[in-house]
Amino acid sequence: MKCFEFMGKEIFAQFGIPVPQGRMVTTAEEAEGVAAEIGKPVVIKSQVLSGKRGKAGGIKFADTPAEAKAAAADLLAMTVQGHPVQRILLEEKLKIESEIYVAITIDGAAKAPVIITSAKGGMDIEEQAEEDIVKVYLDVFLGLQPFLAKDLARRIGLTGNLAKSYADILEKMYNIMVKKDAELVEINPLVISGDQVIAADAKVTIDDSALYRQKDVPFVDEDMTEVEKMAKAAGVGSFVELGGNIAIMANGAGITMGTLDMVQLFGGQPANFMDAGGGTGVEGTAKAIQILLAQNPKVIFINIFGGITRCDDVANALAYVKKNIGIPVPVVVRMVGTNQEEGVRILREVGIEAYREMKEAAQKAVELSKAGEEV
Amino acid sequence: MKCFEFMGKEIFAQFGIPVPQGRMVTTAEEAEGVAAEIGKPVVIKSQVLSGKRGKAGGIKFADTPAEAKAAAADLLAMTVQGHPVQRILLEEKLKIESEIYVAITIDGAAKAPVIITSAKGGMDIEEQAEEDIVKVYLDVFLGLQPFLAKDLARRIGLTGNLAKSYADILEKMYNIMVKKDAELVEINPLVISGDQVIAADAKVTIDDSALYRQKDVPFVDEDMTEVEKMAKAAGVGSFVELGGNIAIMANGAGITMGTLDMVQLFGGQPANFMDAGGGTGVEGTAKAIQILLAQNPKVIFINIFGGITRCDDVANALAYVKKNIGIPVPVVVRMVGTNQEEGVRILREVGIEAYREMKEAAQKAVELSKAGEEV
Amino acid sequence: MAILVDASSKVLIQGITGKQGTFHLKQMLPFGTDVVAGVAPGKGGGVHEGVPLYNTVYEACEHHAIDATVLFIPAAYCKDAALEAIEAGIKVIVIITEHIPVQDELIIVNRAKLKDAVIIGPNTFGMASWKCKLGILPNIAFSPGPVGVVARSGTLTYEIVGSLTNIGIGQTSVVGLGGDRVPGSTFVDMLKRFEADEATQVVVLVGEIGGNAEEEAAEYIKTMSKPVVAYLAGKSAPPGKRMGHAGAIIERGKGTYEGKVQALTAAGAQVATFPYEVVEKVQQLIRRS
Amino acid sequence: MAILVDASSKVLIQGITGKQGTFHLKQMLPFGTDVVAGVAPGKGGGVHEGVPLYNTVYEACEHHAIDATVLFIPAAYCKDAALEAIEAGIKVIVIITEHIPVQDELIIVNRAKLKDAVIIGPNTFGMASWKCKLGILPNIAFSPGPVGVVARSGTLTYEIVGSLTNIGIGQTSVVGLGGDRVPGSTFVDMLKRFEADEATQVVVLVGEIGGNAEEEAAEYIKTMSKPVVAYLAGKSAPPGKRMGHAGAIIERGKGTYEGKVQALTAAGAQVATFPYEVVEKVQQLIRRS
Repeated sequence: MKCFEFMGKEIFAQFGIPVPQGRMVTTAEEAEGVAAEIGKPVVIKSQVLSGKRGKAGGIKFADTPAEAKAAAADLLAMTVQGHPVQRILLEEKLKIESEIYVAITIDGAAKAPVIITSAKGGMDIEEQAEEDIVKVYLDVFLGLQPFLAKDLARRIGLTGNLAKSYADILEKMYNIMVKKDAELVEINPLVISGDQVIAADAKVTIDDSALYRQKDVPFVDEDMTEVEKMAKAAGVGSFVELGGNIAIMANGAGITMGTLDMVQLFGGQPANFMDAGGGTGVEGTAKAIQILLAQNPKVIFINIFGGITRCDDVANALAYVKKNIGIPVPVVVRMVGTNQEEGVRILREVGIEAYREMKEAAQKAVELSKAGEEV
Repeated sequence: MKCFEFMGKEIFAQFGIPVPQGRMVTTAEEAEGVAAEIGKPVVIKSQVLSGKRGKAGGIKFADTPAEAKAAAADLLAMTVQGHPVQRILLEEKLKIESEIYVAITIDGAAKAPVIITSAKGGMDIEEQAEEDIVKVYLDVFLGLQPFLAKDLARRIGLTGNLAKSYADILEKMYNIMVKKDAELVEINPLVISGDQVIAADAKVTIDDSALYRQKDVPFVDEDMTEVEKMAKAAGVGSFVELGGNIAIMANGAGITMGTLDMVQLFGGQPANFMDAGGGTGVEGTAKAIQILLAQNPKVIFINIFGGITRCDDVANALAYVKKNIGIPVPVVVRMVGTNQEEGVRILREVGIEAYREMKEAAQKAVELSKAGEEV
Repeated sequence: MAILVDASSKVLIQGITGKQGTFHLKQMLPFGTDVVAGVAPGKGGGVHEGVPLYNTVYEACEHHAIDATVLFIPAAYCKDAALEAIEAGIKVIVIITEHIPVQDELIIVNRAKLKDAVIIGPNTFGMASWKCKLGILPNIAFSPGPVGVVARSGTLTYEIVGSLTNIGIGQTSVVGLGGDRVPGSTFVDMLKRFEADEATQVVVLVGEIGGNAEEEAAEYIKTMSKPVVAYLAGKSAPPGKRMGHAGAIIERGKGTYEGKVQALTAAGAQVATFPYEVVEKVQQLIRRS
Repeated sequence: MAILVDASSKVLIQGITGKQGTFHLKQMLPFGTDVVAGVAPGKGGGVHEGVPLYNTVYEACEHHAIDATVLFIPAAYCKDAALEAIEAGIKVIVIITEHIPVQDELIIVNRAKLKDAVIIGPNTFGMASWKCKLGILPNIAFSPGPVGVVARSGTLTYEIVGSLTNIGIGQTSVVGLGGDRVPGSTFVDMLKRFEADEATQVVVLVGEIGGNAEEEAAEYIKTMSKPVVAYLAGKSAPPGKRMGHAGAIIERGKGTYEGKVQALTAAGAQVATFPYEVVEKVQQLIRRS
């Protein structure tokens, strides 16, 4: 779960990482007040999860409270990548001498936390040459020891008090990773301003699987579509809207991906990725089908290889939705595995014929999605 | 540094280990008040560092506040192993169903923390048969994981909620060891009372070398003699009073022990162990000599193998003390190593002849210590 | 023959009395798995579906020589259960559970490495060899034979293994690496074992976009004597939700469908576009040999 | 010949510009030690007594192949400095510092074990071989020759080694294990090296009461081909009194003077009652061979 910048900075402040003086507000009037409080030129940053906020015009500057109010009003009227700006962060404008990049994340292939840092931080970090980027893997049982933080300071050319402050920030970032179950703690830029090192930005991503033990971090769902929010509320395991017209449900991430791939290779356009998971039961599956319907697709394609998932459960769910809610579009079902015969029988009763082969089913679904397009 | 029981229990309470309801007091009147507060039969325990407090009569019971007052007065008039009882701990009397022994300490040979536990706790734990004692070494990088705590509960025969409480206490004891730099965390007995597991005693020893980072633990010096306290205040590295009449100073624990051994083998009685350390300088050495004098010995024996320690520093210190404070007893010095010639010259000026060989010097010191005994 | 475990392996189940544990125990037993013990805290001394129960893994290990364990344990308790199995000296540890916090996975996986234990998973269907299934692969999918299968995802594997079985081509072992960020075992780990396993003639690799496990596998495939057929899911997936710049810096353009296909093809593997093509390619290779 | 280090070893000093570091650097250089680099945070790029300075151990290792390091670092920072040396891959690490918290020692010593680094100390005079002194043994005490010396305490060793040198009996290596509760190396570790070292003819072991290091040593001495002369300090120590060295606490009757003498004698070692007897016994053994 990605945190907004202001949330990340709250966590930073909690762990003792220096952040600019500032506050998050939701109205232009509040912005004016906070600017007056700060009493210096300010930067006003729209709080959205997109990484390209700066280039999209989501950051403004103001020298006076009145200017801040106007800039805040502009930002609060903006939409960044489809999301209306609802929150803005006002902060003192820093005197930037140089910008450092620093991040801690987890490298699955290396099975280790990794620190990535560069003396050349800022907007174009991804385009930096390999030799300008320092990458160090950590031993999870040793953690980030002070000596390594100090050596990283040396490797990006810091000395004296700046090196000490940087090393200290690095240790605190590591603590955030461990204590807040963060998958990513990124500061870009980490700003050098006089003899101070300050986090001008904050990207913190909390491990979704650990949210249950990070209850004090507010939940953020801004990067989800309305249907995705519905799916989440309905407890559907994994759902992403893709914009096509074939609503797809399968059980298992791999087979779902494989189904999408096949549909696309046959010329169809998947409306979504939905891994309905294993052993969801009748009620859960019925909810999942309703999420499919909420996308107003031209056809629904259900691909089940029954393992933990029982074919009769899926069939009963379909029958239930068809009878009680209604399914206004064609449904293509491929169904094999656990309790297959029973499932096929139930479907037949409500007028749905099940396929055995994934290929044929996928071809049929694509065909139906194109019906009426151009005959 | 050994903590008093009441200090150990304060640490336990801080870390969430259940302890009996109670409070430490220093007067019989306070004891009466606390007994009334508790409102139940109480146990009154003298707070001394000796392990044999129970057998020495340092623990009493009382059913009423008046009885508690009387018992407290008795205890506060007692002396346990040379130390007057200055503090007593009043606690609710537990209904004891069984007593468990559990301790975490550090095994230097195994280079690991070790947990020692037994279903047969209580006064005679040291006499328990080996097979009744469970001993498990921990990996310092893994710490004490819950599964191990639970398995130890099983191994000493606990089940259900008692097993859970015990495992929980064990994890907290481990946390105390790590977070409070404890060399020893011992509960004997850990009492089973109904469905509760309660620490009826608390022995916590803080690593002397880590006291600098455990500032919130009050300093305890009750097991030190007056001269030992003087030595500590004067910053003399390592000093233990032994009761003989030859005051000994050497530099380095090994050679100090070797000197004591030699003196004893030749029939002498060392007054003390004093490792004056290396490179202490003139002032520090002069202070150390005054500590030797404070013991009123019959002879002073100084054995220096100069490495970091400079012989001229030791000689100047002796000369200074002799001139300014006076040394009313004979001084035997053995002196070799760094700046030896200069040291010997300085000593000669104040009328002290230095030996080269440890053996001869030790024999001379013993001889002088017996002067006038029986000619 | 098989890799990691075979019909003689003694198997423990942790969390054996739970809903999932019970359900899959009832599938594992008829498959032929020699489940010798189960762990269920507080139920030690009892018996569940004919299997003796113990309170802790250590206790189970006092009574049985255990070769492998399967964890049906809720995510929040998996770290402790897996560490217990590792410290008790069990060398094959299958973690079915999904949604284990990644910090926990790091600890499990690195501790296992230190103690020479193989972790299969987390978030996997487990694995199966002839008469020894550790996990939740449907029994009907598996049949004994000459094909080694290693996969990142589950149901897609059932699809492919089931199809192989349907046309009479059996498997030596089928292994699911699991879909998590920090998998205990990699393609390379398992390819090495299949290469060394005499009974395995052809290896099927079922991969996915993202990460660089397939690219690493390709490097090893170059050195293999046995043919490899690969299928990769995710060709149509939109570019992933990235882990900030850090993710992009780590991956630097790696992990795409095209990149993986290219690496595997260059290494000599046959890459199927559809799952059913895997079966066709394997059939040809078996016939040829 | 020698153990652990010899005249060709490249040596680093951590904390080289401090008072202790500077003093002992000035002793180590005339001894013949090849001190190639020093670490002094913030002073990197400078030179101290002719030795180039670096800000971190990693930086020093970028410029020099380092065989051994000596730490003159305040106790509170020793854990970090020692871990840095271990992680940088240095294989012989001498920690002179005393009063390091025992929790820190546990981490240092166990990490070193994992990374195959030898820790000498903490709380030691260090060690010396011909033209390579790591630590604070007085230069005049050492001379080259056929006796290997391993000891728990410092000045007592100077006494014994100095006496050997005075009568013309030199040493292959002199090693101080240190007086702390959790020593990095044990008697057995060093006895094994002396046994394997061709130049060593006789081994001197200087022990103490407390702990069971001498008893373990006795077990190994049984298997040694070379004669061992032992001296043990603490015969006169009263039970349970702390004698500065944490090791000298007598616990549960174990670690007594008598027990240790018995174990060593039974193993075939000659045990001297006085330090000067060690020299006599070694002299006899050298003459005999």
